Amino acid sequence: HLPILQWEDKRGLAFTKNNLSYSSNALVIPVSGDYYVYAQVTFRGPVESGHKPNSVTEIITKVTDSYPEPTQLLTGTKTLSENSNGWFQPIYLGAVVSLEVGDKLMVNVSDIRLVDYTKEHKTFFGAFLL
Amino acid sequence: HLPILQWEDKRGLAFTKNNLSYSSNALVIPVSGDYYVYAQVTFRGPVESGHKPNSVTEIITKVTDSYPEPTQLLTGTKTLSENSNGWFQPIYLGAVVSLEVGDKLMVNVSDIRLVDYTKEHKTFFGAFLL
Amino acid sequence: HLPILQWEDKRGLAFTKNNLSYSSNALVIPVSGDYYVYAQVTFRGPVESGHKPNSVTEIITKVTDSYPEPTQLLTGTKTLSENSNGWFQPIYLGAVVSLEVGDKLMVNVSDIRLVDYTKEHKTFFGAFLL
Amino acid sequence: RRHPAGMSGRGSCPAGTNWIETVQHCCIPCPAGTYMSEPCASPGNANLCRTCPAGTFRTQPNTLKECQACYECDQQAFQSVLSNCSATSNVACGCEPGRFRECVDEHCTDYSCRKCKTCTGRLILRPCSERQDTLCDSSCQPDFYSEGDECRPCHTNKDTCGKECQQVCGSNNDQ
Repeated sequence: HLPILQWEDKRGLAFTKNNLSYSSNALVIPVSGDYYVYAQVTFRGPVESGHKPNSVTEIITKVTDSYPEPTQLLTGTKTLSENSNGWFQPIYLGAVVSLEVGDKLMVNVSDIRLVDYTKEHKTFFGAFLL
Repeated sequence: HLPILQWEDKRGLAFTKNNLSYSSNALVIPVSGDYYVYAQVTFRGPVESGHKPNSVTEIITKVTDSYPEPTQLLTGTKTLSENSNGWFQPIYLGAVVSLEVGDKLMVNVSDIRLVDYTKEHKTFFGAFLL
Repeated sequence: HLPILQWEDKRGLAFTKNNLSYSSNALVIPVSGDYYVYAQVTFRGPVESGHKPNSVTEIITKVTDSYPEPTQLLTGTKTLSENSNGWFQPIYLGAVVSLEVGDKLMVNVSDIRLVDYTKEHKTFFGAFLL
Repeated sequence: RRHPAGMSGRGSCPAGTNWIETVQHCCIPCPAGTYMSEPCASPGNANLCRTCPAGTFRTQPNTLKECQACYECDQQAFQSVLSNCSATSNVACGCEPGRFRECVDEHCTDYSCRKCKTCTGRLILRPCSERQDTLCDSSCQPDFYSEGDECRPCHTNKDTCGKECQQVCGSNNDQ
Protein backbone atom coordinates (compact mmCIF):
# COMPACT_ATOMS: atom_id res chain seq x y z
CA HIS A 1 0.00 0.00 0.00
CA LEU A 2 0.95 3.62 -0.53
CA PRO A 3 2.19 5.69 2.42
CA ILE A 4 -0.55 7.33 4.54
CA LEU A 5 -0.28 10.99 5.54
CA GLN A 6 -0.58 12.11 9.14
CA TRP A 7 -2.50 15.28 9.97
CA GLU A 8 -2.68 18.04 12.60
CA ASP A 9 -6.29 18.15 13.84
CA LYS A 10 -6.28 20.83 16.55
CA ARG A 11 -3.71 23.57 16.15
CA GLY A 12 -3.86 26.55 13.81
CA LEU A 13 -6.55 26.34 11.12
CA ALA A 14 -7.21 22.66 11.88
CA PHE A 15 -10.34 21.62 13.77
CA THR A 16 -12.81 18.76 14.07
CA LYS A 17 -16.43 19.10 15.22
CA ASN A 18 -19.89 17.48 15.09
CA ASN A 19 -18.24 14.23 16.24
CA LEU A 20 -16.15 13.94 13.11
CA SER A 21 -12.97 12.78 14.82
CA TYR A 22 -9.40 12.13 13.79
CA SER A 23 -7.51 9.07 15.01
CA SER A 24 -4.63 6.97 13.67
CA ASN A 25 -4.22 9.05 10.53
CA ALA A 26 -7.89 8.86 9.60
CA LEU A 27 -11.05 10.95 9.78
CA VAL A 28 -13.69 8.75 11.44
CA ILE A 29 -17.27 9.13 10.19
CA PRO A 30 -19.71 9.66 13.09
CA VAL A 31 -23.00 9.29 11.22
CA SER A 32 -23.95 7.63 7.92
CA GLY A 33 -24.66 10.01 5.05
CA ASP A 34 -23.29 11.82 2.04
CA TYR A 35 -20.13 13.81 2.68
CA TYR A 36 -18.16 16.24 0.54
CA VAL A 37 -14.61 14.94 1.06
CA TYR A 38 -11.60 16.97 -0.11
CA ALA A 39 -7.83 17.14 0.22
CA GLN A 40 -4.99 19.09 -1.27
CA VAL A 41 -1.40 17.87 -1.17
CA THR A 42 1.40 20.15 -2.31
CA PHE A 43 4.28 18.08 -3.63
CA ARG A 44 7.72 19.59 -4.03
CA GLY A 45 11.23 18.54 -5.03
CA PRO A 46 13.92 17.76 -5.61
CA VAL A 47 14.53 16.06 -2.26
CA GLU A 48 17.69 14.05 -2.76
CA SER A 49 19.95 14.53 -5.70
CA GLY A 50 19.52 11.76 -8.20
CA HIS A 51 15.95 11.06 -7.00
CA LYS A 52 13.96 12.39 -9.90
CA PRO A 53 10.34 11.21 -9.70
CA ASN A 54 8.41 11.40 -12.94
CA SER A 55 4.99 11.66 -11.29
CA VAL A 56 3.10 12.34 -8.07
CA THR A 57 -0.15 10.72 -6.92
CA GLU A 58 -2.66 11.57 -4.18
CA ILE A 59 -5.47 9.16 -3.27
CA ILE A 60 -8.31 9.63 -0.76
CA THR A 61 -9.08 6.14 0.55
CA LYS A 62 -11.88 4.63 2.65
CA VAL A 63 -11.39 1.79 5.13
CA THR A 64 -14.46 0.13 6.56
CA ASP A 65 -15.22 -2.75 8.90
CA SER A 66 -17.53 -4.14 6.23
CA TYR A 67 -14.72 -4.90 3.80
CA PRO A 68 -11.15 -6.11 4.36
CA GLU A 69 -9.57 -3.93 1.66
CA PRO A 70 -9.31 -0.14 1.36
CA THR A 71 -11.44 1.50 -1.35
CA GLN A 72 -9.94 4.26 -3.48
CA LEU A 73 -12.48 7.12 -3.55
CA LEU A 74 -10.62 9.93 -5.36
CA THR A 75 -7.29 9.92 -7.17
CA GLY A 76 -5.11 12.63 -8.68
CA THR A 77 -2.07 11.55 -10.68
CA LYS A 78 0.20 14.13 -12.38
CA THR A 79 3.36 13.43 -14.35
CA LEU A 80 6.16 15.88 -13.76
CA SER A 81 7.91 17.62 -16.59
CA GLU A 82 9.81 20.00 -14.40
CA ASN A 83 13.54 19.95 -14.81
CA SER A 84 15.98 19.43 -12.01
CA ASN A 85 15.70 22.70 -10.09
CA GLY A 86 13.05 23.24 -7.45
CA TRP A 87 9.49 22.32 -8.41
CA PHE A 88 6.04 22.57 -6.75
CA GLN A 89 2.90 20.67 -7.74
CA PRO A 90 -0.39 20.96 -5.85
CA ILE A 91 -3.11 18.31 -6.37
CA TYR A 92 -6.66 19.12 -5.16
CA LEU A 93 -9.38 16.47 -4.96
CA GLY A 94 -12.97 16.80 -3.80
CA ALA A 95 -16.28 15.01 -4.32
CA VAL A 96 -19.43 13.72 -2.64
CA VAL A 97 -19.24 10.13 -1.36
CA SER A 98 -21.72 8.01 0.58
CA LEU A 99 -20.22 6.90 3.89
CA GLU A 100 -21.32 4.72 6.80
CA VAL A 101 -20.81 5.40 10.48
CA GLY A 102 -17.37 4.12 11.48
CA ASP A 103 -15.86 4.44 8.03
CA LYS A 104 -12.34 5.87 8.05
CA LEU A 105 -10.95 8.30 5.46
CA MET A 106 -7.24 8.58 4.74
CA VAL A 107 -4.93 10.27 2.26
CA ASN A 108 -2.25 8.18 0.53
CA VAL A 109 0.58 9.56 -1.57
CA SER A 110 2.98 7.99 -4.02
CA ASP A 111 6.06 9.28 -2.18
CA ILE A 112 5.90 10.82 1.27
CA ARG A 113 9.33 12.46 0.86
CA LEU A 114 7.85 14.76 -1.81
CA VAL A 115 5.02 16.12 0.39
CA ASP A 116 5.30 19.79 1.46
CA TYR A 117 4.00 19.57 5.02
CA THR A 118 5.66 22.83 6.12
CA LYS A 119 2.57 25.10 5.88
CA GLU A 120 -0.98 24.16 6.86
CA HIS A 121 -2.43 26.22 4.01
CA LYS A 122 -0.56 24.22 1.37
CA THR A 123 -1.53 20.67 2.34
CA PHE A 124 -4.94 20.06 3.93
CA PHE A 125 -7.71 17.45 4.25
CA GLY A 126 -11.33 17.60 5.35
CA ALA A 127 -14.95 16.49 5.01
CA PHE A 128 -18.42 17.83 5.79
CA LEU A 129 -21.85 16.21 5.91
CA LEU A 130 -24.31 17.48 3.32
CA HIS B 1 -19.35 22.11 -29.75
CA LEU B 2 -16.77 20.23 -27.73
CA PRO B 3 -17.38 16.52 -27.10
CA ILE B 4 -19.63 15.73 -24.11
CA LEU B 5 -18.63 13.04 -21.62
CA GLN B 6 -20.92 10.15 -20.68
CA TRP B 7 -21.12 9.03 -17.07
CA GLU B 8 -21.94 5.91 -15.00
CA ASP B 9 -24.67 6.94 -12.52
CA LYS B 10 -25.48 3.72 -10.63
CA ARG B 11 -22.63 1.27 -10.30
CA GLY B 12 -19.73 1.47 -7.84
CA LEU B 13 -19.24 4.85 -6.14
CA ALA B 14 -21.74 6.54 -8.48
CA PHE B 15 -25.23 7.43 -7.23
CA THR B 16 -27.99 9.99 -7.74
CA LYS B 17 -30.58 10.93 -5.11
CA ASN B 18 -32.99 13.68 -4.00
CA ASN B 19 -34.38 13.67 -7.55
CA LEU B 20 -31.14 14.85 -9.06
CA SER B 21 -31.23 12.56 -12.10
CA TYR B 22 -28.91 11.69 -14.92
CA SER B 23 -30.12 11.39 -18.50
CA SER B 24 -28.59 11.84 -21.96
CA ASN B 25 -25.18 12.71 -20.58
CA ALA B 26 -26.48 15.39 -18.25
CA LEU B 27 -27.36 15.92 -14.59
CA VAL B 28 -30.90 17.28 -14.52
CA ILE B 29 -31.69 19.87 -11.82
CA PRO B 30 -34.85 18.92 -9.91
CA VAL B 31 -35.37 22.14 -7.92
CA SER B 32 -34.18 25.70 -8.45
CA GLY B 33 -31.43 26.89 -6.12
CA ASP B 34 -27.71 27.31 -5.59
CA TYR B 35 -25.67 24.19 -6.22
CA TYR B 36 -22.02 23.38 -5.66
CA VAL B 37 -21.10 21.78 -8.98
CA TYR B 38 -17.78 19.95 -9.45
CA ALA B 39 -15.97 17.64 -11.83
CA GLN B 40 -12.52 16.16 -12.24
CA VAL B 41 -11.27 14.80 -15.55
CA THR B 42 -7.96 12.96 -15.67
CA PHE B 43 -6.40 13.39 -19.09
CA ARG B 44 -3.63 11.06 -20.26
CA GLY B 45 -1.55 10.35 -23.32
CA PRO B 46 -0.06 9.62 -25.71
CA VAL B 47 -2.86 7.86 -27.52
CA GLU B 48 -1.89 7.53 -31.16
CA SER B 49 1.65 8.13 -32.13
CA GLY B 50 2.08 11.45 -33.80
CA HIS B 51 -0.97 12.92 -32.02
CA LYS B 52 0.67 15.32 -29.63
CA PRO B 53 -1.87 17.74 -28.10
CA ASN B 54 -0.44 20.89 -26.59
CA SER B 55 -3.28 21.50 -24.17
CA VAL B 56 -6.34 19.92 -22.49
CA THR B 57 -9.56 21.64 -21.51
CA GLU B 58 -12.49 20.68 -19.29
CA ILE B 59 -15.70 22.75 -19.23
CA ILE B 60 -18.79 22.31 -17.06
CA THR B 61 -21.68 23.57 -19.18
CA LYS B 62 -25.32 24.39 -18.50
CA VAL B 63 -28.10 23.84 -21.04
CA THR B 64 -31.44 25.40 -20.26
CA ASP B 65 -34.79 25.58 -22.03
CA SER B 66 -34.80 29.35 -21.55
CA TYR B 67 -31.76 29.90 -23.76
CA PRO B 68 -30.83 28.16 -27.04
CA GLU B 69 -27.10 28.00 -26.41
CA PRO B 70 -25.09 26.23 -23.70
CA THR B 71 -23.56 28.42 -20.98
CA GLN B 72 -20.00 27.71 -19.88
CA LEU B 73 -20.05 27.66 -16.07
CA LEU B 74 -16.52 26.52 -15.16
CA THR B 75 -13.46 26.01 -17.34
CA GLY B 76 -10.03 24.49 -16.69
CA THR B 77 -7.44 24.79 -19.43
CA LYS B 78 -3.88 23.50 -19.07
CA THR B 79 -1.09 23.48 -21.61
CA LEU B 80 0.98 20.33 -21.74
CA SER B 81 4.75 20.36 -21.53
CA GLU B 82 5.15 16.63 -21.20
CA ASN B 83 7.42 14.96 -23.67
CA SER B 84 6.53 11.90 -25.70
CA ASN B 85 6.29 9.32 -22.90
CA GLY B 86 3.21 8.61 -20.89
CA TRP B 87 1.66 11.68 -19.23
CA PHE B 88 -1.24 12.23 -16.80
CA GLN B 89 -2.98 15.56 -16.08
CA PRO B 90 -5.98 15.88 -13.76
CA ILE B 91 -8.16 19.03 -13.90
CA TYR B 92 -10.55 19.68 -10.97
CA LEU B 93 -13.29 22.33 -11.13
CA GLY B 94 -15.87 23.30 -8.52
CA ALA B 95 -18.01 26.31 -7.66
CA VAL B 96 -21.46 27.49 -6.58
CA VAL B 97 -23.85 28.30 -9.43
CA SER B 98 -27.49 29.35 -9.44
CA LEU B 99 -29.62 26.87 -11.36
CA GLU B 100 -33.26 26.56 -12.34
CA VAL B 101 -35.41 23.43 -12.26
CA GLY B 102 -34.87 21.51 -15.52
CA ASP B 103 -31.43 22.92 -16.19
CA LYS B 104 -28.96 20.32 -17.46
CA LEU B 105 -25.29 20.13 -16.48
CA MET B 106 -22.71 18.50 -18.72
CA VAL B 107 -18.95 18.13 -18.94
CA ASN B 108 -17.22 18.93 -22.24
CA VAL B 109 -13.60 18.18 -23.04
CA SER B 110 -11.21 19.36 -25.71
CA ASP B 111 -10.42 15.83 -26.91
CA ILE B 112 -12.34 12.80 -25.74
CA ARG B 113 -9.53 10.41 -26.77
CA LEU B 114 -7.35 11.93 -24.03
CA VAL B 115 -9.80 11.21 -21.19
CA ASP B 116 -8.82 8.48 -18.71
CA TYR B 117 -12.18 6.76 -18.21
CA THR B 118 -10.68 3.53 -16.84
CA LYS B 119 -11.18 4.12 -13.07
CA GLU B 120 -14.16 5.80 -11.40
CA HIS B 121 -11.94 7.54 -8.82
CA LYS B 122 -9.90 9.41 -11.46
CA THR B 123 -12.68 11.06 -13.48
CA PHE B 124 -15.90 12.09 -11.71
CA PHE B 125 -18.72 14.66 -11.80
CA GLY B 126 -21.34 15.77 -9.29
CA ALA B 127 -23.46 18.47 -7.72
CA PHE B 128 -25.30 19.15 -4.44
CA LEU B 129 -27.88 21.70 -3.38
CA LEU B 130 -26.71 24.16 -0.72
CA HIS C 1 1.96 41.87 0.30
CA LEU C 2 1.01 40.04 -2.86
CA PRO C 3 -1.39 41.76 -5.24
CA ILE C 4 -5.09 41.34 -4.44
CA LEU C 5 -7.56 40.37 -7.16
CA GLN C 6 -10.71 42.39 -7.80
CA TRP C 7 -13.95 40.57 -8.59
CA GLU C 8 -17.26 41.12 -10.42
CA ASP C 9 -20.03 40.39 -7.90
CA LYS C 10 -23.23 41.10 -9.82
CA ARG C 11 -23.05 40.56 -13.55
CA GLY C 12 -23.13 37.25 -15.41
CA LEU C 13 -22.69 34.18 -13.24
CA ALA C 14 -21.60 36.27 -10.25
CA PHE C 15 -23.95 36.84 -7.32
CA THR C 16 -23.94 37.39 -3.57
CA LYS C 17 -26.78 36.51 -1.19
CA ASN C 18 -27.65 35.67 2.41
CA ASN C 19 -25.84 38.89 3.40
CA LEU C 20 -22.50 37.61 2.18
CA SER C 21 -21.32 40.86 0.61
CA TYR C 22 -18.43 42.01 -1.51
CA SER C 23 -16.61 45.27 -0.85
CA SER C 24 -13.07 46.56 -1.49
CA ASN C 25 -11.92 43.34 -3.10
CA ALA C 26 -13.12 41.13 -0.28
CA LEU C 27 -16.00 38.85 0.60
CA VAL C 28 -17.33 40.00 3.97
CA ILE C 29 -18.57 37.32 6.35
CA PRO C 30 -22.06 38.14 7.68
CA VAL C 31 -22.35 35.48 10.40
CA SER C 32 -19.78 33.41 12.28
CA GLY C 33 -19.52 29.78 11.30
CA ASP C 34 -17.76 27.21 9.12
CA TYR C 35 -17.60 28.10 5.45
CA TYR C 36 -16.42 26.17 2.42
CA VAL C 37 -14.22 28.74 0.71
CA TYR C 38 -12.93 28.20 -2.83
CA ALA C 39 -11.27 30.01 -5.71
CA GLN C 40 -9.80 29.18 -9.07
CA VAL C 41 -7.34 31.44 -10.85
CA THR C 42 -6.32 30.68 -14.42
CA PHE C 43 -2.83 31.98 -15.08
CA ARG C 44 -1.58 32.44 -18.60
CA GLY C 45 1.47 33.76 -20.43
CA PRO C 46 3.71 34.92 -21.84
CA VAL C 47 2.65 38.52 -21.23
CA GLU C 48 5.73 40.55 -22.15
CA SER C 49 8.61 39.08 -24.01
CA GLY C 50 11.50 38.37 -21.74
CA HIS C 51 9.23 38.08 -18.69
CA LYS C 52 9.39 34.39 -18.02
CA PRO C 53 8.00 33.54 -14.57
CA ASN C 54 9.05 30.19 -13.20
CA SER C 55 6.04 29.75 -10.94
CA VAL C 56 2.54 31.02 -10.15
CA THR C 57 0.89 31.24 -6.74
CA GLU C 58 -2.68 31.75 -5.56
CA ILE C 59 -3.50 32.40 -1.90
CA ILE C 60 -6.91 32.79 -0.22
CA THR C 61 -6.33 35.15 2.68
CA LYS C 62 -8.39 36.25 5.70
CA VAL C 63 -8.24 39.73 7.18
CA THR C 64 -9.87 40.25 10.56
CA ASP C 65 -10.26 43.13 12.97
CA SER C 66 -8.97 40.91 15.74
CA TYR C 67 -5.51 40.58 14.21
CA PRO C 68 -3.40 43.17 12.39
CA GLU C 69 -1.97 40.80 9.78
CA PRO C 70 -3.65 38.76 7.06
CA THR C 71 -3.86 35.00 7.61
CA GLN C 72 -3.11 32.69 4.69
CA LEU C 73 -5.93 30.13 4.59
CA LEU C 74 -5.25 28.19 1.37
CA THR C 75 -2.27 28.28 -0.99
CA GLY C 76 -1.61 26.76 -4.40
CA THR C 77 1.88 27.09 -5.82
CA LYS C 78 2.92 25.58 -9.18
CA THR C 79 6.23 25.83 -10.97
CA LEU C 80 6.02 26.35 -14.69
CA SER C 81 7.83 24.10 -17.11
CA GLU C 82 6.14 25.39 -20.19
CA ASN C 83 8.42 26.76 -22.84
CA SER C 84 8.13 30.19 -24.33
CA ASN C 85 4.97 29.83 -26.38
CA GLY C 86 1.53 30.40 -24.90
CA TRP C 87 0.81 28.57 -21.64
CA PHE C 88 -2.21 28.17 -19.33
CA GLN C 89 -2.20 26.98 -15.72
CA PRO C 90 -5.37 26.82 -13.58
CA ILE C 91 -5.05 26.53 -9.78
CA TYR C 92 -8.14 25.49 -7.79
CA LEU C 93 -8.32 25.77 -3.99
CA GLY C 94 -11.16 24.87 -1.64
CA ALA C 95 -11.59 23.94 2.01
CA VAL C 96 -13.66 24.47 5.15
CA VAL C 97 -12.50 27.30 7.43
CA SER C 98 -13.95 28.72 10.62
CA LEU C 99 -14.75 32.41 10.19
CA GLU C 100 -16.11 35.18 12.40
CA VAL C 101 -18.65 37.81 11.48
CA GLY C 102 -16.83 40.71 9.80
CA ASP C 103 -13.91 38.64 8.57
CA LYS C 104 -12.83 39.49 5.03
CA LEU C 105 -11.69 36.95 2.43
CA MET C 106 -9.43 37.92 -0.43
CA VAL C 107 -7.46 36.22 -3.19
CA ASN C 108 -3.80 37.16 -3.67
CA VAL C 109 -1.64 36.15 -6.61
CA SER C 110 2.08 36.12 -7.25
CA ASP C 111 1.80 38.25 -10.40
CA ILE C 112 -1.39 39.98 -11.43
CA ARG C 113 -0.21 40.35 -15.02
CA LEU C 114 -0.42 36.58 -15.44
CA VAL C 115 -4.07 36.29 -14.37
CA ASP C 116 -6.57 35.41 -17.10
CA TYR C 117 -9.49 37.61 -16.09
CA THR C 118 -11.08 37.55 -19.57
CA LYS C 119 -13.74 34.87 -18.86
CA GLU C 120 -15.78 34.51 -15.66
CA HIS C 121 -15.75 30.70 -15.94
CA LYS C 122 -11.95 30.52 -15.85
CA THR C 123 -11.22 32.61 -12.76
CA PHE C 124 -13.76 32.61 -9.90
CA PHE C 125 -14.04 32.92 -6.12
CA GLY C 126 -16.76 32.06 -3.61
CA ALA C 127 -17.83 30.77 -0.23
CA PHE C 128 -20.88 29.17 1.39
CA LEU C 129 -21.91 28.57 4.99
CA LEU C 130 -22.17 24.89 5.99
CA ARG D 1 -25.89 -9.66 31.18
CA ARG D 2 -24.15 -11.42 28.33
CA HIS D 3 -25.18 -10.50 24.82
CA PRO D 4 -26.79 -13.41 22.94
CA ALA D 5 -24.65 -14.68 20.05
CA GLY D 6 -24.27 -11.94 17.52
CA MET D 7 -25.73 -9.27 19.79
CA SER D 8 -22.98 -6.93 20.90
CA GLY D 9 -22.09 -3.27 20.78
CA ARG D 10 -20.60 -1.68 17.68
CA GLY D 11 -17.15 -2.99 16.94
CA SER D 12 -17.23 -6.12 19.05
CA CYS D 13 -18.92 -8.77 16.89
CA PRO D 14 -18.14 -12.46 17.32
CA ALA D 15 -15.50 -13.74 14.88
CA GLY D 16 -16.85 -14.24 11.38
CA THR D 17 -19.59 -11.63 11.74
CA ASN D 18 -19.76 -7.88 11.02
CA TRP D 19 -21.66 -5.18 12.90
CA ILE D 20 -24.61 -3.84 10.87
CA GLU D 21 -25.49 -0.29 11.91
CA THR D 22 -28.96 -0.27 10.37
CA VAL D 23 -30.17 -3.29 12.38
CA GLN D 24 -27.83 -2.79 15.35
CA HIS D 25 -26.58 -6.37 15.43
CA CYS D 26 -23.97 -8.63 13.83
CA CYS D 27 -24.47 -10.69 10.68
CA ILE D 28 -22.43 -13.19 8.66
CA PRO D 29 -20.81 -11.37 5.70
CA CYS D 30 -21.89 -12.06 2.13
CA PRO D 31 -19.38 -14.12 0.12
CA ALA D 32 -17.04 -12.64 -2.49
CA GLY D 33 -18.88 -11.88 -5.73
CA THR D 34 -22.01 -10.73 -3.87
CA TYR D 35 -23.18 -7.73 -1.83
CA MET D 36 -25.57 -7.31 1.11
CA SER D 37 -29.01 -6.72 -0.32
CA GLU D 38 -30.64 -7.03 3.12
CA PRO D 39 -29.02 -7.55 6.53
CA CYS D 40 -29.85 -10.67 8.57
CA ALA D 41 -33.12 -10.36 10.45
CA SER D 42 -31.77 -11.86 13.66
CA PRO D 43 -28.28 -11.58 15.09
CA GLY D 44 -25.54 -13.94 13.95
CA ASN D 45 -27.37 -15.10 10.82
CA ALA D 46 -26.65 -14.73 7.12
CA ASN D 47 -27.68 -11.66 5.14
CA LEU D 48 -29.73 -11.68 1.98
CA CYS D 49 -26.88 -11.48 -0.54
CA ARG D 50 -27.18 -10.78 -4.24
CA THR D 51 -24.68 -11.37 -7.01
CA CYS D 52 -22.69 -8.35 -8.12
CA PRO D 53 -24.37 -6.88 -11.23
CA ALA D 54 -22.44 -7.02 -14.51
CA GLY D 55 -19.58 -4.54 -14.53
CA THR D 56 -19.07 -4.76 -10.77
CA PHE D 57 -17.21 -7.10 -8.42
CA ARG D 58 -16.25 -7.93 -4.83
CA THR D 59 -13.08 -9.92 -4.24
CA GLN D 60 -13.77 -10.46 -0.52
CA PRO D 61 -16.59 -11.42 1.86
CA ASN D 62 -18.42 -8.20 2.82
CA THR D 63 -21.37 -6.45 4.34
CA LEU D 64 -21.49 -3.66 1.77
CA LYS D 65 -24.60 -2.40 0.00
CA GLU D 66 -23.01 -2.26 -3.45
CA CYS D 67 -20.20 -3.85 -5.43
CA GLN D 68 -17.16 -2.01 -6.77
CA ALA D 69 -17.23 -0.83 -10.38
CA CYS D 70 -14.81 -2.74 -12.63
CA TYR D 71 -11.90 -0.79 -14.02
CA GLU D 72 -11.53 -0.68 -17.80
CA CYS D 73 -8.37 -1.32 -19.78
CA ASP D 74 -7.12 1.79 -21.52
CA GLN D 75 -7.23 0.41 -25.03
CA GLN D 76 -6.76 3.87 -26.55
CA ALA D 77 -3.44 4.02 -24.72
CA PHE D 78 -2.34 0.56 -26.03
CA GLN D 79 -3.44 -1.47 -23.03
CA SER D 80 -4.85 -4.97 -23.53
CA VAL D 81 -7.20 -7.07 -21.42
CA LEU D 82 -5.36 -9.90 -19.63
CA SER D 83 -8.48 -11.14 -17.87
CA ASN D 84 -12.01 -9.82 -17.91
CA CYS D 85 -13.82 -8.48 -14.86
CA SER D 86 -15.86 -11.16 -13.08
CA ALA D 87 -18.11 -11.00 -10.02
CA THR D 88 -15.10 -11.86 -7.84
CA SER D 89 -12.22 -10.10 -9.63
CA ASN D 90 -11.45 -6.80 -11.25
CA VAL D 91 -10.31 -6.61 -14.87
CA ALA D 92 -6.57 -7.21 -15.35
CA CYS D 93 -4.84 -5.10 -17.99
CA GLY D 94 -1.46 -5.35 -19.69
CA CYS D 95 0.17 -3.87 -22.79
CA GLU D 96 -0.35 -4.70 -26.42
CA PRO D 97 2.35 -6.83 -28.06
CA GLY D 98 5.42 -4.76 -28.87
CA ARG D 99 4.88 -2.52 -25.83
CA PHE D 100 5.93 -2.68 -22.19
CA ARG D 101 4.56 -1.28 -18.93
CA GLU D 102 6.26 2.00 -17.87
CA CYS D 103 5.14 2.69 -14.30
CA VAL D 104 4.63 6.30 -13.19
CA ASP D 105 6.05 5.55 -9.73
CA GLU D 106 7.53 2.77 -7.62
CA HIS D 107 4.06 1.57 -6.62
CA CYS D 108 2.94 1.49 -10.23
CA THR D 109 -0.22 3.36 -9.25
CA ASP D 110 -0.53 4.01 -12.97
CA TYR D 111 1.41 3.12 -16.04
CA SER D 112 1.58 3.78 -19.76
CA CYS D 113 2.36 1.25 -22.50
CA ARG D 114 5.53 2.32 -24.30
CA LYS D 115 6.86 0.90 -27.52
CA CYS D 116 9.61 -1.67 -27.07
CA LYS D 117 13.01 -0.64 -28.33
CA THR D 118 14.10 -2.37 -31.52
CA CYS D 119 17.76 -3.36 -31.45
CA THR D 120 18.46 -2.53 -35.09
CA GLY D 121 22.02 -3.57 -35.76
CA ARG D 122 22.56 -4.71 -32.22
CA LEU D 123 22.29 -7.98 -30.30
CA ILE D 124 19.20 -8.33 -28.09
CA LEU D 125 20.55 -8.98 -24.58
CA ARG D 126 17.06 -9.22 -23.04
CA PRO D 127 13.85 -9.30 -25.04
CA CYS D 128 11.01 -6.85 -24.30
CA SER D 129 8.56 -8.17 -21.71
CA GLU D 130 5.39 -6.98 -19.98
CA ARG D 131 7.42 -5.13 -17.35
CA GLN D 132 10.69 -4.25 -19.08
CA ASP D 133 11.92 -2.69 -22.29
CA THR D 134 14.22 -4.59 -24.63
CA LEU D 135 17.87 -4.51 -23.55
CA CYS D 136 20.17 -4.05 -26.57
CA ASP D 137 23.91 -4.66 -26.75
CA SER D 138 25.75 -1.35 -26.61
CA SER D 139 27.98 -2.16 -29.57
CA CYS D 140 26.88 -2.54 -33.18
CA GLN D 141 26.87 -5.90 -34.90
CA PRO D 142 29.25 -6.62 -37.77
CA ASP D 143 28.25 -4.80 -41.01
CA PHE D 144 26.75 -2.00 -38.93
CA TYR D 145 28.40 1.28 -37.89
CA SER D 146 27.45 3.56 -35.04
CA GLU D 147 25.93 6.97 -35.72
CA GLY D 148 24.62 8.90 -32.70
CA ASP D 149 22.92 6.26 -30.62
CA GLU D 150 21.88 4.22 -33.65
CA CYS D 151 23.53 1.39 -35.58
CA ARG D 152 23.29 1.84 -39.35
CA PRO D 153 23.93 -0.86 -41.97
CA CYS D 154 27.17 -0.56 -43.92
CA HIS D 155 26.75 0.60 -47.49
CA THR D 156 29.13 1.04 -50.32
CA ASN D 157 28.06 4.56 -51.30
CA LYS D 158 31.33 6.35 -50.69
CA ASP D 159 29.75 9.84 -50.59
CA THR D 160 27.46 9.13 -47.66
CA CYS D 161 29.77 6.77 -45.84
CA GLY D 162 31.29 9.16 -43.35
CA LYS D 163 34.32 8.71 -41.18
CA GLU D 164 32.61 6.38 -38.67
CA CYS D 165 31.14 4.37 -41.52
CA GLN D 166 34.45 4.23 -43.30
CA GLN D 167 36.23 3.00 -40.24
CA VAL D 168 33.84 0.09 -39.79
CA CYS D 169 32.50 -0.58 -43.24
CA GLY D 170 35.35 0.72 -45.28
CA SER D 171 37.66 -2.14 -44.09
CA ASN D 172 34.91 -4.65 -44.93
CA ASN D 173 34.57 -3.28 -48.45
CA ASP D 174 38.37 -3.46 -49.06
CA GLN D 175 38.60 -7.17 -48.25
